[in-house]
Amino acid sequence: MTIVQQLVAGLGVPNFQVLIPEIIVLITALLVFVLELFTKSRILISTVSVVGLAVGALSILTISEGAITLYGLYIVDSFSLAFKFFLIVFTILAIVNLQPYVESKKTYYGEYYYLIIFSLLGMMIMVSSPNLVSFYIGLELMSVSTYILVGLWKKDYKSKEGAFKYLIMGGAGTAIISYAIALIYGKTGSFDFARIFHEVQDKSDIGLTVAVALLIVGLALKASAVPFHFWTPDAYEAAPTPITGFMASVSKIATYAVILRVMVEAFPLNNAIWSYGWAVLAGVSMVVGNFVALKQKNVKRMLAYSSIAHTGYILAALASPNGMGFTALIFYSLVYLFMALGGFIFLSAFEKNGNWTNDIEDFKGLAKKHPIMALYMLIYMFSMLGIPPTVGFMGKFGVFLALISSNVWWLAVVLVVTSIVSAGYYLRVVAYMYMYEPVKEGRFYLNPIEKFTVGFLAVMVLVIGIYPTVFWEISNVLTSVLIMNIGVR
Amino acid sequence: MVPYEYYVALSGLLMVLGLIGVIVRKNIIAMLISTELMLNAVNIAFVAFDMKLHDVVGQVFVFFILTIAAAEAAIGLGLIMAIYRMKKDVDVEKLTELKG
Amino acid sequence: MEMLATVIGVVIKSVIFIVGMFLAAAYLTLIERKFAGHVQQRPGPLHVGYHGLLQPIADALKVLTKEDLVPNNVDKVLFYLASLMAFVPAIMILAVVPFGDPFTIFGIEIKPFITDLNIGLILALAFGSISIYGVIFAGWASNSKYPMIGGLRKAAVLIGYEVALGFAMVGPIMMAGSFSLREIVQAQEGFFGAFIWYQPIAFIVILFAILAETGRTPFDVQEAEAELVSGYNTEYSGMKFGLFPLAEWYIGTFVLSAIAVILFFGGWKGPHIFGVLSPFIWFFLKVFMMFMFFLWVHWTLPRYRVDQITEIAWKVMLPLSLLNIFITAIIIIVKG
Amino acid sequence: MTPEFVNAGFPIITVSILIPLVAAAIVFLLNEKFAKPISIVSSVVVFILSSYMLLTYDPSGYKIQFYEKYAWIPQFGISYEVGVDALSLTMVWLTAISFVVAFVWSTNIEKRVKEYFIAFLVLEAACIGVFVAWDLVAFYVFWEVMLIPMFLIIGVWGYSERIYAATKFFIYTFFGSLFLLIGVIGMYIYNYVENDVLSTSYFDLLKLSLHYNLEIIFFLLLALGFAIKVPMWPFHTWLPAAHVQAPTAGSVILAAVLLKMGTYGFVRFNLPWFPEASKYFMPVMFTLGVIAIIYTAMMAIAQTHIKRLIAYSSVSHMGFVTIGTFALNQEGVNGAIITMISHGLTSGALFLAAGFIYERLHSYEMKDLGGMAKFVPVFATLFMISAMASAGLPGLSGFVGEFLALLGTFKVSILTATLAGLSLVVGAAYTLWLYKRTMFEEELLTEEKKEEYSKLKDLNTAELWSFLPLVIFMFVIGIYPNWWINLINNTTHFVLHKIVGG
Amino acid sequence: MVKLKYVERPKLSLLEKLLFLDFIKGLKVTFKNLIRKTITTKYPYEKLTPPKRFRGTHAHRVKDGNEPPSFSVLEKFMDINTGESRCVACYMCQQACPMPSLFRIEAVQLPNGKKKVVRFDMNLLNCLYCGLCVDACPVDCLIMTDIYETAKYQRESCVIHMDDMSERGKDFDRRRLKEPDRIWIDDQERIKLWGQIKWS
Amino acid sequence: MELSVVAFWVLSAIAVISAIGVVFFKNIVYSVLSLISTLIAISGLFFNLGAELIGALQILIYAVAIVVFYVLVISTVPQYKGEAVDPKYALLSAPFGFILFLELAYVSVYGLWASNTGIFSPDIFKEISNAKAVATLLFTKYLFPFEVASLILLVAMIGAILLGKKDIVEDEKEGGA
Repeated sequence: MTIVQQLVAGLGVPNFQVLIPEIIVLITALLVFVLELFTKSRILISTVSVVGLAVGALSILTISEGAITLYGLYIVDSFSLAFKFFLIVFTILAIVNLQPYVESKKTYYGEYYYLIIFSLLGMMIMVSSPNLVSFYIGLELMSVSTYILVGLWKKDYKSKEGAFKYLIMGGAGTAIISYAIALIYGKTGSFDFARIFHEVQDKSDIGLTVAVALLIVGLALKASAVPFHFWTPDAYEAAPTPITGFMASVSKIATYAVILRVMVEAFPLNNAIWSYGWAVLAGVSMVVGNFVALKQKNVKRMLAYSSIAHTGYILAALASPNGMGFTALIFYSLVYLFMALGGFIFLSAFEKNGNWTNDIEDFKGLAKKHPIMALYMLIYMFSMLGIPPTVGFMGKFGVFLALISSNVWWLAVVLVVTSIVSAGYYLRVVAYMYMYEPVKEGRFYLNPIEKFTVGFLAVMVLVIGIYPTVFWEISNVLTSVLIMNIGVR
Repeated sequence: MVPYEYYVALSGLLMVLGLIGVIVRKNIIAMLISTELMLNAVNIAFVAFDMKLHDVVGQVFVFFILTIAAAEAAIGLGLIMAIYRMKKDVDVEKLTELKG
Repeated sequence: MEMLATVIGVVIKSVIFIVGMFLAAAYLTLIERKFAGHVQQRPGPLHVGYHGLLQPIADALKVLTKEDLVPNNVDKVLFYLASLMAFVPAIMILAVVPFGDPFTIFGIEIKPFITDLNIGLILALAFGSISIYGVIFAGWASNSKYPMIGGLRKAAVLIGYEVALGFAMVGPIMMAGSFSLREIVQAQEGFFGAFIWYQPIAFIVILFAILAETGRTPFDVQEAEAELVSGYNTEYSGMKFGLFPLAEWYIGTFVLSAIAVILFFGGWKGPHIFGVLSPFIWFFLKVFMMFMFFLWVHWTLPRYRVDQITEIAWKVMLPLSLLNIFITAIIIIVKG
Repeated sequence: MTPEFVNAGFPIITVSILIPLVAAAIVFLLNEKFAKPISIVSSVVVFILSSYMLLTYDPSGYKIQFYEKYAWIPQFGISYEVGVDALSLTMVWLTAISFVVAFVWSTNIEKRVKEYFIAFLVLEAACIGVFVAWDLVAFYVFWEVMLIPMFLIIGVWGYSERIYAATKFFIYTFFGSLFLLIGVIGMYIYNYVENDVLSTSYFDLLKLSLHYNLEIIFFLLLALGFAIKVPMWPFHTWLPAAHVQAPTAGSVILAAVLLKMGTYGFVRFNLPWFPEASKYFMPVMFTLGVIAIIYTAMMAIAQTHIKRLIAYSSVSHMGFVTIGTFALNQEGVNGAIITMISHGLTSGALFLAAGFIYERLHSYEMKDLGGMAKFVPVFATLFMISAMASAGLPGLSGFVGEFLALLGTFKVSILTATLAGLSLVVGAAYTLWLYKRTMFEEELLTEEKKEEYSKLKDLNTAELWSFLPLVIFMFVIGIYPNWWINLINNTTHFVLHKIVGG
Repeated sequence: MVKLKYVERPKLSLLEKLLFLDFIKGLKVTFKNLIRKTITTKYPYEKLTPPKRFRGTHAHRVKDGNEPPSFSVLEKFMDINTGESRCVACYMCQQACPMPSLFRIEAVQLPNGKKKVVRFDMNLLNCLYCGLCVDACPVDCLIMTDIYETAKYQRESCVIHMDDMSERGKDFDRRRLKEPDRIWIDDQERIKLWGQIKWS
Repeated sequence: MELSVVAFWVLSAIAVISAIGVVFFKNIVYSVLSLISTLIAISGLFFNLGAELIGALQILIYAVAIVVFYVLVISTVPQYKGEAVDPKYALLSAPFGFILFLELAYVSVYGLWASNTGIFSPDIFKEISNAKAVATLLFTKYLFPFEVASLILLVAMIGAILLGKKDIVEDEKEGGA
């Protein structure tokens, strides 16, 4: 038996049953890709993508048993399934709002749809990777699609500039992650999380420390933590607003999930290295994100900085490398989806009207013109600020709990102080909406879909904020799944 | 035989050079080139470890890095062309429409 | 000591190969000129030596002794470097081309190749495509518009056909199961074992690709005299000028013909009617036939437009080669 | 000392929290003109419910009555746990009556009526929730929810510098409450580590015996949150701004209810949870309290803006509450609680008076006023009663509380009590001066002003009905305080049981 | 408006496309030419005689008795002996020439009243061999010969004089006068090489 | 001294010097030229290590396919006239980079790397070629990432075409200077 035969002998047919969601999403992407060549009907394209994704989301519910398939390169467990479900659902919400926006901005490309879906596919691969190879490849599929999405705005220079900055930083991040993977490979001789765990155990030497540090740097770059955040505001401002919403919510959450997965499944016993690293990054992110956001006059940019700050809040949970921290991270990231997407869709709904810009001045008196939409925005703002009964409070509460339970008092204090700073700019938006007279003339046309999306998300923010038990339960279960997965092959 | 560690050290040096390139260069094309340099450095490390480990998975990984380098280069150059068409310049200091 | 022997062996072989290649290239120019002359009912060179046999040497002397003009605003370093960059990779392909099986003479085993890498074909492809830089940089360094356009055209053509060439090579590789050129030759047994019978599509694609890569008519847009004076080498003169056609038209064509022969015509295989030397003779005969075929095509057809050429590359050749891979794969699976 | 839990047959507390919310939803859905009646009716219903509870409350022993508990976030041991003891109940009752007054007064509001009433209704629910919650997270949630409507009330319906004031109010309170949150979570985690009980219930945390240093840390964290809300002396600067800029009803609620939350927190949490720390911090609190009393009283004298004056007087009164609380004896705490009620009534009434003046004369500045008494006699009478109650005239509510608080303080620190007592004189001075500058000094009036004043209308029905309950209860408490003291005595005993024993 | 007429190229059939038949046809043509005999002459060693109507350097016919009738009229006023140039200095050639400075013609009146041409120089550096002067000549004097090697070492040498021209004229007439007027030196050979021209 | 040792030092010297050239050449064309040189040197290092397939692909894909696009873009973009590097960043990053390099070098030389965990010893490489070993893994176990990589390339191709297209920037007539 030659060595090649030995290698091939152990490999059977992969379990395609558990890959149904990915397959459906892939087919949807390709279908849209082909359809886009033949039809000019944008409604058709968006309908096909939404229906495809919806079927994909539903198909997740049919999977009852997890599996490790594709020869150990793909893990389907509750953790990945739950995240996939949320990712798909929120992608659908982003997609349905894309259509009116790009149409009014005259930047229509059918490519938007399948690029988003490809990006989604990358995230799905990323969150269900038990292996650095599939993690890397999924991360790249996501990033590459996103670079294009940012730059894809007809005749808009800013879009190109933002995309380029994003690309350069992202490229450097990719290189750093690759280097980290190389060092880990050299250290353990494997890409597999379980193998890495068995090889490393709690023995950490300088090589592993540097590898993990580089991995953290690279992932922080992708998750836009300070000091690697420079691309974020530019790319967010440059992209079409629903795409920004997609990036700020869906791709970020996927990144957090994969950060959690890598850190917990590959280096659970070396948490002394990474929890401290993430804690420092999170602290700096909170401080810089919030203080810079204070100065912004453009609400979209302000939300971008606020998302940096939220990266800080969410990653702060990793400073407490135990079940509580992971639960807090999962919970906060899941609920952050609602706030972030809602906020950006709100912007997009108004921005598509001719004389409206994202400038804070234009928010004056919005509550008089659109009391209900303004109320939704108020809910988002207070949620991001972390005021109960919105869900943002519950997220911060979990992070507080985790931090204090691990005695990371300094980070808790930083979180508190920066939260108070953040009140400065979130309240400004509310104040401009409610406490000034309108300056912009004319009526806004809001699409019913946009109204529905913003309203639905706002109501969800309130409902989950008041009754977060379900989401806490989900987070708890996911955490336990994650922890049970350690070292299992 | 040269110890494999030397190859890794070399890859570290190239990596640092690439990083410096990304930071200090003012020409946007050169920045993109520097990222390519970084990815290449990684390739050396992978192959060196691979040979040390008597494994070939590292070389398989190099394939993916090649793919991604190609993808990033293609998109980056497309963007550079677009930027150049609009701005008639490739100086990074002129890319200042997004600020704050 | 071992190392010294290896180095010396390689150096000697390299020198033989390079010098031989230079001479061969020089005489290939003569062959081409004769051929072109007769196609046009002219006799070609006649007077230097018997029927112009010394003409290449005279030409070489002329080129070497000519004044080497460097125009004013060129990028000097790149201007000099470009001609070398076009030439060296073309020669380097020879490193992986085997001319026969190893044989023993006077008790010394002689390998008629420099290296036998198991990825020889890829390396050949790689070196072949590096020469593109010579052309582009020549065009860029000249700081003049005709060379620039010529260089860009060449690049466009090369990119297109390099892909088709690479994919077309996959068919024979799949049949032989190796990248090594020697193993590919060994896989072709007998007259009907030659891969030309099984891979006609690949062969046609490769023919087109070689024509395009070496810049021969009908794909010689890079130096379309009517439009671009002389294309990318307009500003060159003297020896620097001489290197370009030498590399492209002669060494390039010759080496690629050799690879095509290895891939499709069984390389040096043939009836043993010339004794020890028969592999060489067969090989060079086949390569020569190939080369003559290219000359024949060159002096027959008119030139395509550059957009037509790239269109053929991407819309015809690439799908054809992919189709070929597909068919080959199916046949291999069916045959088991 | 373990409390008894008397479960409610009918979830009366939950209902009284839900009624305003449901009313808010109805207002949101219906036309603008239904907003006022629905709000008033709902607040009256809540008032009736709270009065019912007050009357049926069993003051013997320490019982948590009308108790309800449902699991909320079981993963963290967080539950929805409400119930009342006497302290809570008085506060709920005060809230209910204040909101009735505020709604009745607000019938003349015209700007963005729907939003106005929705904000107030949500505020009412949150305020009641704060006082009845026995689960710390629930308490915190209500505590924070209250910020949103209050922020909007000040910011949207306030006066010229409303946005600055609203933001300042919000950020100050938010700042304090986040430290409160850290403290609560710290307690919770510590409890989990010590006793292996995952619970945020008040009584579970009460069982915790903390190390002295930890106790001090947690005391400080919680005290910061409460002190800002009270507001105690160095943190009081948001209050004048907020009071001045808020609309009249907003000021009433702010003074009558929101300020009580801080002192409520001190009494409810700091004293029972951190007895040692409370003792330790007693001098500090006394100092701060005395400074608050004297300094702000002085500040009040210097004011020419009547709302600002009343605001400073509030700070001064809350100083009495502080020292009464930290006297750490029965009399002191009783006095503090009675002062809280009384201050709720009097300051509410005073702000209503200020609102009345502004509505009639469109000015808060004393130099524009004077000599009104002759033209608006009914108002002048009611204003006089309120002012006297505020100044601490015996027979009115203010006197009882302050007297008891001083009595308690005397037992502990004569110096503090003396200083605080002396400042009563200053208090009387500014109150009387306020009354004199606005109502009397007829001789300073010009002819045009007289003519203008002669057209003034006295209190209309709504205004009268918003004044009357406050004034009535000032008399009730002032004349027969024993009922209240009996009501709260056992609760006070419970609050102090770790400090004084038993 | 001009209506353009497009002539469609004949479409190739599928078979032709697949087998590159047109391409092979082209190769066939080339190959046929390849094996043909070359038609090149090795010039300095082999020289072709141009056809009679070739327009080479100019020459003068001499008076030899074959003159046209016009000459006999003019002859009376001219002093021309047999064997001398027929030129009557009428300046017609100069008039016809697109490059008038090419000619330098001088004539004198002899004491006997007759006219004598003393100078007939042509600067061939200026000549473009159009042959108009030859057409203009009334006495059939100026002709063009089959001499095509006009290269000289000095510029002065390019000016030809009357005597040389007379000599050349004599020589040309001697060689070619009797020759029939043909397109090529040997039509049979041309037909063999280039094929019969079919006049439609 | 063995041949491979000499080769290592020579090739790495070339690689490093050219990499420095990539970073510090003012003329972007020279930068690209240096990049090509670096890439070829790196490919030589791969051959030296025994990874022939990667070495050849390094030249074929990297040095040719990718860099050609750079060259084409540089040819269409006129020569850049500004400074090569930002002096303040350069001053800052030189010591920083040096320290980083020292650290990485220390790590790579003194790190406890695993060795000989796999089954592909040099003998086996001789038996089945390097290409075969890599291909076997690539097309069996790692087929899934390989397919995803093809998706990445598809996306990148679409993106490059879309972004480079003319109608995505303003029309030449309108915006022309």
